Amino acid sequence: MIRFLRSHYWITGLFAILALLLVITKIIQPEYGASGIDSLARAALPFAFAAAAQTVVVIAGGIDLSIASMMAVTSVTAAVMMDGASEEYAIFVVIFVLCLGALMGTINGLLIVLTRVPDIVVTLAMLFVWEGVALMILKAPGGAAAEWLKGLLVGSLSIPGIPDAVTVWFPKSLILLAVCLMAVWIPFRRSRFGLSVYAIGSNSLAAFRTGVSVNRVKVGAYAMAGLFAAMGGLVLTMSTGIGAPIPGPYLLASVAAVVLGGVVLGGGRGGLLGPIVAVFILRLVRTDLTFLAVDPNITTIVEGTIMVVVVMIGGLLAVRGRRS
Amino acid sequence: SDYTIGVSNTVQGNGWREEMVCAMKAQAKASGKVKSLNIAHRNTDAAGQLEDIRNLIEAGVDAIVVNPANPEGINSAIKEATDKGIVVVAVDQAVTEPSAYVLSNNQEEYAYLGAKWLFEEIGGKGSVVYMRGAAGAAADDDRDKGFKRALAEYPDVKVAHEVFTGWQQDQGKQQILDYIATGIPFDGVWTSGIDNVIVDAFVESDVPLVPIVGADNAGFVGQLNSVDGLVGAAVTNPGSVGGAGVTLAIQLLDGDKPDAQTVLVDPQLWENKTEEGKAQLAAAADPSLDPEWPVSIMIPGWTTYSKEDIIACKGPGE
Amino acid sequence: MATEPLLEASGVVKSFGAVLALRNASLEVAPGEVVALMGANGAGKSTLVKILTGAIRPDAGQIRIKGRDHRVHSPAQARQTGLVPVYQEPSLIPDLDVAANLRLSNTPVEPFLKWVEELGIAGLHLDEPVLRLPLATLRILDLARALASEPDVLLLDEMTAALPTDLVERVLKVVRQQCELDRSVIYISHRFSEISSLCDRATVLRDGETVGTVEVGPGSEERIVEMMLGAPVKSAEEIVRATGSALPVQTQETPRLRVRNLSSGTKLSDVSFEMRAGEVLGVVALEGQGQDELFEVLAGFERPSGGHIEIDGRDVRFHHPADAIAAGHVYVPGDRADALLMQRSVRENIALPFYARPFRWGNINMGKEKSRVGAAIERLQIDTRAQGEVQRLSGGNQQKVTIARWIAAGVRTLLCFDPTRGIDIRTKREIYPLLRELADQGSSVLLYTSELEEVQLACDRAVVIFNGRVVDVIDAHDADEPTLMRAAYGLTAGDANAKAPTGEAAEASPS
Amino acid sequence: MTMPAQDDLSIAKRIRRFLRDHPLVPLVVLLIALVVILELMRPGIFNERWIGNTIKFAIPLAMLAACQTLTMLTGGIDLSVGIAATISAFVVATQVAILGTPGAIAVSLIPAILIGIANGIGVGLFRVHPLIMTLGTGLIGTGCLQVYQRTVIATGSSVPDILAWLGTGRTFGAPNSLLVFVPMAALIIYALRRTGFGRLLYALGENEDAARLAGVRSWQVILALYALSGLIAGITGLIYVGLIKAPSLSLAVPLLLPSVAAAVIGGTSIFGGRGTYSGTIVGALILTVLTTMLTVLQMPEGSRRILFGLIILAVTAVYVRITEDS
Ligand SMILES: Nc1ncnc2c1ncn2[C@@H]1O[C@H](COP(=O)(O)OP(=O)(O)OP(=O)(O)O)[C@@H](O)[C@H]1O
Ligand SMILES: Nc1ncnc2c1ncn2[C@@H]1O[C@H](COP(=O)(O)OP(=O)(O)OP(=O)(O)O)[C@@H](O)[C@H]1O
Ligand SMILES: [Mg+2]
Ligand SMILES: [Mg+2]
Repeated sequence: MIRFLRSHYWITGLFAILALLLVITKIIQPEYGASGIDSLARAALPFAFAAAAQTVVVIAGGIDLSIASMMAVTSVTAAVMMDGASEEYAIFVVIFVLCLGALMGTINGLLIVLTRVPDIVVTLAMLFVWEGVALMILKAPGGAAAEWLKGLLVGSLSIPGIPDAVTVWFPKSLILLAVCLMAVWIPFRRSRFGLSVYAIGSNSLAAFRTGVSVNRVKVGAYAMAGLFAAMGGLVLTMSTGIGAPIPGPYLLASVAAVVLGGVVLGGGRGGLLGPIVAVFILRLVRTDLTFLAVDPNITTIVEGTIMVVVVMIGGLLAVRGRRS
Repeated sequence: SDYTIGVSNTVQGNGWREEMVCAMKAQAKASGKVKSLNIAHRNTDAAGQLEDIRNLIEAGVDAIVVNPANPEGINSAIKEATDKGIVVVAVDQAVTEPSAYVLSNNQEEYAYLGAKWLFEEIGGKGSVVYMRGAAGAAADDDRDKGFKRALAEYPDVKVAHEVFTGWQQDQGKQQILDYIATGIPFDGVWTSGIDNVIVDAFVESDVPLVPIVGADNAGFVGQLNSVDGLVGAAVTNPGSVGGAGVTLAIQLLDGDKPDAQTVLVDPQLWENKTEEGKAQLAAAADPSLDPEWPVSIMIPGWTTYSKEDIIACKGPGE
Repeated sequence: MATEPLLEASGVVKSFGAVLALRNASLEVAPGEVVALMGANGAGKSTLVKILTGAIRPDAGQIRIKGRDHRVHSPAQARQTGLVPVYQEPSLIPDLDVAANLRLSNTPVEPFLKWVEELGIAGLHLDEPVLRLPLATLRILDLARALASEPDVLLLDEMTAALPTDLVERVLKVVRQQCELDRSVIYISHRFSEISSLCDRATVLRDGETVGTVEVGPGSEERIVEMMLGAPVKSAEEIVRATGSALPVQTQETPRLRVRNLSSGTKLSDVSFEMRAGEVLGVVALEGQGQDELFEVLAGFERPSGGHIEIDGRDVRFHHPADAIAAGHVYVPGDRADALLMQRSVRENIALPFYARPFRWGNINMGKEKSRVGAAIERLQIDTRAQGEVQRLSGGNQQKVTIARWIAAGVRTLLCFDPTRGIDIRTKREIYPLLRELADQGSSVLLYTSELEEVQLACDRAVVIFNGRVVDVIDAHDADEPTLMRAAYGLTAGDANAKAPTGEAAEASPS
Repeated sequence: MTMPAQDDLSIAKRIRRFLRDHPLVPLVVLLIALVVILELMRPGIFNERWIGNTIKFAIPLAMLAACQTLTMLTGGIDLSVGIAATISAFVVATQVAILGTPGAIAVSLIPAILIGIANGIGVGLFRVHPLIMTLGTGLIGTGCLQVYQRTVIATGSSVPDILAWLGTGRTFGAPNSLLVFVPMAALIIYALRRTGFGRLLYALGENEDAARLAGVRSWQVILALYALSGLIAGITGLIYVGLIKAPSLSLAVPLLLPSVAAAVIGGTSIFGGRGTYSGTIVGALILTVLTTMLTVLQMPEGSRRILFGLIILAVTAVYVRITEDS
């Protein structure tokens, strides 16, 4: 246990901050309860998927600036396809859109591998390309989402045998998030592919010499990021009921969450849990500031300060850790 | 009575939106009925606005005034709010959720009015430069409908060039300068509110001015009054609609229901050709305002604050 | 030839941009044979190994394995055909633990652990992140991993360069076992002692071309050297002054450097010694006995956890290498990649310390810089034909750049950590006299070397460190290899039944 | 190592080597090609007025891209320059009525430099990743600007004449902003080539450990670097507000991504250690011409953006091919 805490001190610290924030929230707003958790989880959803997408590529030693644009493409595609279609048809839409996301990610990855242009430049260019594609699909916000899909995010599951008083604390959106992430992440971590992603991020030359197909793994990592981005896009359509072609603020948020979550920019180190907890922390900070009716401009300052200070403390701890 | 009113806005750092927020604060203070104003003001999308509205619901506000990111995307949160008895007023842009009250600027009419004036001005034929807002934005789409409606009425008018400024001054200026440099003649410019830099571009390039349609931003109104040879029209698009939204919310909380769920604030057009228009422009001009702020800082019948109030930009308790 | 060669390469050509690394390389290995691949720094040995194992693709050439033509596209494919390399640089993934690294390369764990044990690393945890392991352990793990896949041909590229003597012995033993199983080994090393005790034949590369193959035996050494260098070289004795003419001992003078009870973390405890002006002081230690920490503390990289450093009788404290440099202590690390800007020119690399301090950030006097740098290049005889980027220089010349920098900047105390690691014999024989010359001009040199024979060639005295303490100080006269070796194992001359067994020394290295 | 004899080389190889050793040449060729394409698309556009406008708009971009080039040389990046420039622009426009032009200009540069110093402290002393640090200070700067804006609504704003003259005026047909830009660019190019500071930037970007070993205290260099970056951003804001003449709260923010793109197109490595400012200047010109090309091209906005992205990618891909070894 102690060994776990020491090697996972960053995650432990994040959970502690989250717990502290929840306590603070309860103090500021004594009525804060299950419905607050529900709103928190729903707000966190798109950010969490964006962060997951970014996490994969950052672990692989890259960075993807086109995540928010890919989310826009998948969101509008889903909304356009579901507009006027039957409820059952939406299942195919979901599958199609997930494939589309993986395809876009694959294209990003292939371009990086084939052009040998640095990741950050390729994905910067693709940010414009995917944004353009979203605009071609839908000129202005519109489309629709199937009712059952929208319903997936609302309320909580009632599980027989467990009293509602308990399940209400685990809203559907939180469960959806956990299920989607784990369905991809757990097999990923167990697979040789997952190992290879960490390997190329850690030292691509050594990975190559160990027999890892560096290029294929890299493309795979970007494809996975595309898949997560598609989930994020779907969630956007599910929560708003429409698709909007303008990318939301998910790019910088995903980078911030990844770094706050203890994933090292440069690759090889980190996991998914940290960034997800970081997303919840950032959302909860905003909630608290709204509760406190703080001047909205101060809110921006506070968010920036938190980001900088947490990472600074992390840096200090890391320096200390290396000394001792 | 002491109300708590929540505000949700999704564009930060734009003069129009800043004026809207200041109008909300000034009106809340002037009304004397608002205890505190809880403002969520940032750059985000509809999903982010859903989050803000839900946070406001959790914060226990009595009413929410929103400038919606788009007409449909935030319906679910609005419904949640109204189900809890919270009054929701959408300003600037309509929403399709029926339980919300709407007090919006009529964007389609805004574009139609200005475009029609422009096409008349160039004699019903010729070509115009069509400088739109941000691609993919709901307001831009509404305005496009109005512009296209006017265009359909003047079959001899052609769009020489259509471009998105993204509602950014620098982009608009570079785009018009580039187009002027091509040397292709055109007869007029319709802008979606990025207007004063367009006039500057003509003046700096030393090319003859053509008729220009803009919004009632302080900078452009000043130019309509002062720039030699500039023929143009300002279409009102008051940011102070935010203040009106607060008034409507307070009325609703007080139990006064308006006749209709939706009130459209119809735009006016002030041209610097007619005496009447000149007088309106002269009266409206206000060089002390930020050039990006609309000069119509008050809406008679809806707002009760003074100019000092809105400029002070202080809400209740500040 | 009686048996069909297991591996046969001929006419291999490879260029990196303007650099023609291999122009016509060939190599032949029969089953059960150990073939040495010899050549000066930059001759193309590593490049050939990489081509044979699919890590890079040749521009031209033929590779036959067991008599069949082969195109090796990737290291994974090479492994399948039985060719398994241990490259010159560690190839384990730093951020993964050992177990994950094994899984990644599909290496069976049981045999791997058996080999690790056999090679003398005890107490390895499979869940240890590779990042935390010392270099020597990494090399051994690389080898154990290669052995565990039971290769037909094992390619070892300077496997022993960074290993302490005890581990080298184990490696040699294991390699010999391989041949007994009719497996072949291609062995690269700059150490003739290893070649003569291990190899059957030596294939010599010069400037990317195979110039011949020599049966290893008595007297073959001189022939190999001649082939490697293309011209006869002076022998060690000719260039190094006789050790007998050591500096007159000046005990009364204040020492240049006095270290008292120095300790750092768990690795270095209570080290004391003195170094005089004009002296080359050797440091002898097995792997991981605290010598790394000693140099890091003296160079200002780490703060000591206790003890004193005195320079010319004055107590000093270093918070940053800049402090040490200001006090005249300059450091030449063992890994030249740590000290060089590989993509910058020779000139910029040498001039780097000139501009370190803020008041020197301004205009560069190009003429003055050129003459200072030029003088240092001249003095060290750096081959600057490819001076555009340091990475295009051969390893030996790169090493000279790391020293030239401090000669240009002016040096009082030079801390050299294994400066001849992986360096060919000619360059080595240029570096010893250079260090001597510096000392003769009044500088002091602290020299750690992993090759014990160097101590007598270059040093006046040697301090021996064992388990974080100084266990002996030996005069160069008496510092023959057996003496040093005994001392390095913690067995002082007069104390034959000392307590420290060899196992403990090996154990001390990981952790 | 062996150098093949000169006459072994085919013409193609020689051209390749020449291009590799003179990476500016392919960039300039590319720029000229873009201009030619533009002229073919819209005959007559290549005139004195257009050239003047292009230079005017390329200058602020190239100046912000200078911040990216300098920080990228050390392996960093500065995402706060967009807001730092905007703050300077906004402050100068709102303070000119109170402090007079010289005073307002002096005061307006302070926040930009402060942001730079904050970045330098975070990156240099606390070892925060530059991406996060500058993102954070950018957010903080945005908030502060909004708060400040509330306090000066009543003051109104105006662009000082000297800045308008610099930003929009011309002398003998040449944009006046060249008066600021040319000396600044010359200074940066000189600093990178012929000063100790420049050498240290390359050194830190390539191998920080090696620099440390040579006695460089990297935090000093980083702090000075980011402060300098802030200062350049501030000056850019002043020029830009003179050019646009509308001090909005997001004036220079749209220049941020293009400034990164300009540096990268100009051959600066995002990983540090490689790049020149002259390349960045050509990169900024290429981007500006590209923007014009897409403005002039009549096509739906969606395809316009797709084309923009693809051209950036193609340009860098070609450039990487040409300049890389082997
Ligand atoms: N990290 C690296 N360092 C050096 N060279 C590399 C590296 N990664 C890839 N390469 C080079 O790129 C080439 C292709 O690499 P890789 O094996 O990953 O591609 P691939 O398409 O999966 O190949 P294949 O399927 O044929 O095995 C290799 O031949 C190698 O020379
Ligand atoms: N990736 C590369 N890019 C450019 N040049 C290279 C590259 N790899 C090797 N070289 C050059 O090719 C030549 C042969 O290098 P190689 O590493 O094979 O030498 P070596 O014989 O192993 O030397 P050493 O004994 O120092 O290890 C050298 O001149 C080296 O500088
Ligand atoms: Mg492969
Ligand atoms: Mg080698």
